[in-house]
Amino acid sequence: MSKEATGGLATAEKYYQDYGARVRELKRQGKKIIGYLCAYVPLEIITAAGFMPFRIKGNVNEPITKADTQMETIVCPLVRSCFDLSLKGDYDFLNGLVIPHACDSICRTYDIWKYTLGLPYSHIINMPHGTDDSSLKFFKELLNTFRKSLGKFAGEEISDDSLAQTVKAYNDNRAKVRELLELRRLEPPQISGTEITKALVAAMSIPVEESISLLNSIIGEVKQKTGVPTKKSARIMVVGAQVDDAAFIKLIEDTGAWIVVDDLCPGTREYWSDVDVTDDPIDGLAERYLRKIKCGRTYREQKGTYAEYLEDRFGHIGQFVKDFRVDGVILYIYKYCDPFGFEVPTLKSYLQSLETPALYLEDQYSMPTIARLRTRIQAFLEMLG
Amino acid sequence: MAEYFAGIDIGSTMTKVVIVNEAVVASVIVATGPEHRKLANRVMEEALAIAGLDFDKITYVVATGYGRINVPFADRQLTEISCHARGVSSLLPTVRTVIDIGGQDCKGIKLHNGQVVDFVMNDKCAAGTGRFLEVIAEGLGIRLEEMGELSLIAKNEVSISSTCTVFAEQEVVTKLAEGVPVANLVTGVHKAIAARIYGMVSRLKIEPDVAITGGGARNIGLVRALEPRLGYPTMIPDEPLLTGAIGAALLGKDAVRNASENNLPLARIRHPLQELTFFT
Amino acid sequence: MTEEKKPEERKKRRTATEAAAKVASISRAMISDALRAREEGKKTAYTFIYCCYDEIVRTMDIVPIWTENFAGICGAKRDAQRFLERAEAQNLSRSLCTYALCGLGFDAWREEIGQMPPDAPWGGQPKPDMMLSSGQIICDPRSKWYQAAQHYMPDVPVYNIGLPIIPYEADYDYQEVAGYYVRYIVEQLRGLVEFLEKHTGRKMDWDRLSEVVYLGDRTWNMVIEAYELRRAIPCPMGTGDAMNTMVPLTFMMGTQQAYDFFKDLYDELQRKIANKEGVVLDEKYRLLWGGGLPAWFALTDFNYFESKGAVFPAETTYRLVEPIYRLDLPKVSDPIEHLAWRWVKWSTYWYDKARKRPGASPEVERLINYIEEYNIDGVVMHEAFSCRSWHVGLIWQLNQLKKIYRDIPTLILESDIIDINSYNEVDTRARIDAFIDTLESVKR
Amino acid sequence: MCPGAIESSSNPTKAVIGVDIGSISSKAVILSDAGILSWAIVPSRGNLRTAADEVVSQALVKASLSVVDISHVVATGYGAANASLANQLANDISCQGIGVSYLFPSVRTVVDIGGQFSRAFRVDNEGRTVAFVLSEKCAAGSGRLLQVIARVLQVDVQELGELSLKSNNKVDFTTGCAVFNESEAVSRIAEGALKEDIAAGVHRALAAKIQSLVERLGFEPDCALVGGGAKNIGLVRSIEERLGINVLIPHEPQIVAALGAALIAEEKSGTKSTVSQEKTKGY
Repeated sequence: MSKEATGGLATAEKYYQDYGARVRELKRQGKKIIGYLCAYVPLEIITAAGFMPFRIKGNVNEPITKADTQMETIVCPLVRSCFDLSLKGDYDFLNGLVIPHACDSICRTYDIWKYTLGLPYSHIINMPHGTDDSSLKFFKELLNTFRKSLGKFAGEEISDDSLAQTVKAYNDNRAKVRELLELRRLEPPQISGTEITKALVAAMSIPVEESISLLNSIIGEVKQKTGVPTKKSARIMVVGAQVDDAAFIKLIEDTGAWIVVDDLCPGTREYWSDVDVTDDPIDGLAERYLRKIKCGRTYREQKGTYAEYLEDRFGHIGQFVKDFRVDGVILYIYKYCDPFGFEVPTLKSYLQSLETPALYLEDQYSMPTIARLRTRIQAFLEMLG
Repeated sequence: MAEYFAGIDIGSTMTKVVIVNEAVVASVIVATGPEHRKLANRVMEEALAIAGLDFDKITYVVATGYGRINVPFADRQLTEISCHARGVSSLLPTVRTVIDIGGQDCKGIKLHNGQVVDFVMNDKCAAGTGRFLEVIAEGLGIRLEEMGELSLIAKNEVSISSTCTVFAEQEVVTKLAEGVPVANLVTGVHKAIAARIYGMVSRLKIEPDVAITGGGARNIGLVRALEPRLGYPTMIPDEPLLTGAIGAALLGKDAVRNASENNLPLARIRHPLQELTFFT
Repeated sequence: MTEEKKPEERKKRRTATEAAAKVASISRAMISDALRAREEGKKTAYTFIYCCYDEIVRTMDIVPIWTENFAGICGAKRDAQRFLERAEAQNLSRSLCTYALCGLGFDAWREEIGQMPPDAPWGGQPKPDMMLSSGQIICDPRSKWYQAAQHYMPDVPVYNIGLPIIPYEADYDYQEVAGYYVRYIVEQLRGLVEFLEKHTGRKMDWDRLSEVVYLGDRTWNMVIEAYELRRAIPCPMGTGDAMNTMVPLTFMMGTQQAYDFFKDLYDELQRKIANKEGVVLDEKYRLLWGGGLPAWFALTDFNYFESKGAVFPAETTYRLVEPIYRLDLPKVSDPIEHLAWRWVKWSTYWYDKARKRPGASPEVERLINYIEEYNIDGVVMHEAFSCRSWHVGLIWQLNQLKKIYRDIPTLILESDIIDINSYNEVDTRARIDAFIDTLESVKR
Repeated sequence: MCPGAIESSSNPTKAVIGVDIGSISSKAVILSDAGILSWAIVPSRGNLRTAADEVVSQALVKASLSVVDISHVVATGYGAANASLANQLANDISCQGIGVSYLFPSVRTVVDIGGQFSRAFRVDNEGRTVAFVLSEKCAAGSGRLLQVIARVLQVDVQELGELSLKSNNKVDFTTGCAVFNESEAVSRIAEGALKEDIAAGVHRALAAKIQSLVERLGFEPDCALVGGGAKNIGLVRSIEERLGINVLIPHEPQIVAALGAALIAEEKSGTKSTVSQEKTKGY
């Protein structure tokens, strides 16, 4: 393919700017495209069924207009933006839509998506909140229902072998992403948060094997880069829901900070844990998607003391702060986001206990609202000194 | 010979400049027009004229405020947060909580021995800002300056339920039509905005002493409405509008001293003070 | 809205039925029960409505503290703002569920000062011994609220019960999956029983549970038998009253008192129908409250509708039961299994009907059925900005209703469940006036 | 219209008044069997009661009539209660509908861009409202946004329309809050954006909201635009662009509700207007 020639970062930039370009090509070649929202859809199953999974993303530069005729404005602005773009034809290549039980904003709008877009296939993976054994068992049943239903749509059942293959492929892909993210441990980090976001967004829009080679070429390219000595800057971690647009990340880096790690989608939340290879592939998938991904949407039962409970919920963030030598954390929460919004006081005090300064920002996923955050971010950096 | 430092604070509604050496030697306050760059030069020149100085006598210029990026002749841009903090800690050293009520936004700043340890700034809407008062004043057909005094003569206050500035205006207009005395309405408005401001600022653990800066500090009615909620009396600088500009000038002074003491290179991106056109 | 100011009491809403008029005292008594529980040596639990565990909690003699109810009371008394502000001061966004914000603001305040906040509505909400949250596809705050409350009460244990609802899908029928949904819910409910036994030190009396569940079933029947009398013309009871009778329906299920309440309501409505007693003297328009929780601080808006000759014979809101005999539940001896089936069957009640009508969803199908059964002239909904659970999809439902059924007049009111800052009486009543005019011209 | 023409046709037998007391401005229309005798618009300036009296007396003077010549008065608009001499009140959406279809019988969809809200409604052939949608409770969807922005640009709100037509590089406005749109405009200007581009951007943002209103309502031709916003050519153009239609605009779009009120008054007082649609078209 032509993209190796142009270099990884350039290709990522291309796919980021013209999001879905690769999918349109594949569509022309007769590939069926299944759109999905959020990190909780097991892509392994969609790919094993012979479909191309495509992450529906928003666009902070596109004013939300059409969506308002069907969807209340009290919905998460990211979901509204995604739906708005779909109505405007940006994703007119979809053959189906799969959404997980992630949050109210996604699930309560499912009917609107389903009937308005009128796609041949749609399915909601009604995953439980809980992570206890009976919840896990239930989740496996749900995944089998999904597997069956998607197989029906594909015209043939999804075999264990093909699942085993895709499980491996996506694990390899995650490993590659981790390798890329690790490049930011260094001082100075070898790759900017903006570049990372664009790379990961591009990766969401191309087949997994292409994603692996894209990531490979990016890593190679970045490692060769004779790092221009940048002046020492604050090392920032961003925590939030889905940040699929580089605008906010860029805003932070333009104020002269480095984003060295995140707890975001796409980001560590989505790529830090793998699927175990199990006799019944569904076992490994269920375990990973329900228990290993740590997200506000999931209710993790309290075992032991409250302090241990906080460790279980937020320990990974504390670990990142330590490993990536984070100076300050920015909590970037969308308006109307119940799963993340309710965690702010607890998470803020958890970070306080680590003596890590935190800045809580609420945003509405639009360029003007993001631009208004600049002063707060600069002040935060001035505060970190 | 004395060194001079300038601070320029371009706010959404007002632009302020101060020149300091050991004390403030000149200060200018003008309304912010649409053309920030022109304005920045003009007010700087005014201030220099008052101080009887040439621009090259100014050792260091720090720009702050909403329009800080539009001050080409500044050596450095810093946020209002840092500048208000610095300004207050020099004017009112005992202060630990600063509430700045500006035209387009409102901030709460937490200080520990002069250093910013935490801050909040209103995001969602204009309901907690000076703009709110302006819009309401318009609706009531009175001058903004009158509001403070007016509210003090109120017999009983009316509660304004709408948070949205524009709808609050509508609400006020209706109540006015129902014959509610202006004074009572204004008091209600002050209560409403005080509630919004408190709601935000109380995210910081409020500690005494508390200072109020910015245009809002000039509104005695608003200050009176805020104090019972804060639970502390408030301190107000003599010229609350200048706090940010003074802080900016002082931060410039700090930077220069710090550089010379530890003989570090001093970042000075100084452009000549010249008339710039709107589009440059 | 200010702390030092006494809450401005709302104007009393005129109720049409004696039953509804009784509710204020009933609901006040519930709060005092909770406040007395500790000295009476009873265990208390924070609880949500519509969580399938009412009968279990009652059988275990646990005093439920309905946190949504308390928030609603704060709203109705127009005294929620100070608690919402407290929540905001905790870095909780004002765009989140305001029930939860009000409750969390109250909890944070109570725990901070070690006693009830000043002038707490109806004596306030005591610290519970445990919190029973729930993971459902319809409402995130149900699993986040109590978890967030632990930040202020880390010593209070939470049990989060998984209560999935089968999605209405085109690619498979709900019957195919009902089996494993029920199995899961049963395991979750058993887990709850274990949790309650552990924290009360008491054992579950299974025979008693069966009796309480049976009482609950009979109450389910009685509720709908009473509500369906509202089909009468003139209509003897409107949605305004139903926003009171929701108290025994949602907070007292599994108690004799709830059953008796609806028995009395049934008799009262029979009497009214016999004497042709309507909510309004001259009934002009029959409206369906088609979605959305009410603005608790503005229930008098229902009286405003009535002043225009408009009455609400039916609502979808809080009509959380169906007669058991319509659910064709499998015969099971285990009360827990019965509860699980009741949950699954109720939540899929409209699915089969919806399938038969192209373009319908269960929600839309339900609207169409009520429109016909209660011969409705127009549909009114309320969009509460802070609650995604019940207030997203309303616009679409109305669009779809007009598309697949008929172009019936509709109105969406906008404010919130308890945040009065979102409410504008002038605007609301202007909308109602215009809607009434529309009904008039359409009727002609 | 040309009041001269009316005056010449001798002093009318019985006249009626319709008044529309809005939060921003108040309007009055005097109607007789000879058609529209006069109208007046005054800013409400906070005191609706004075505005109501003021606008009526102005209209009376223009029609050279006195109160005694008036048989019936209908008041509408959200300050309607303040019209002291009103015999009856009417809902302003209904008045808008009646007023519009009196002027344009072919109209089925009416878009009203008022000072505080925008709304769209469908009327039947007799001007009766059969469906309506109101803008979200956010001033970003109302004419208020235009006033707010006009202030920032330091131009008269009337000039905003013409100004925006000069733009060939619209600025994007995506935020809801009108006041934040204002601060957005301020910073855009600070960044050197052209006034016309900002004006055009605001019109586009508002037009987008109007479009979603109309789509929620369900569009039916013809479409008329009324309310203060209809006077803004820039806004009208971008709405036409978005809806892909031409809209009808009354010569004096602000007085339509008052006219509707007057027509109701006429019906009540029994002096049904004999004036032909053609004649009123000229107005």
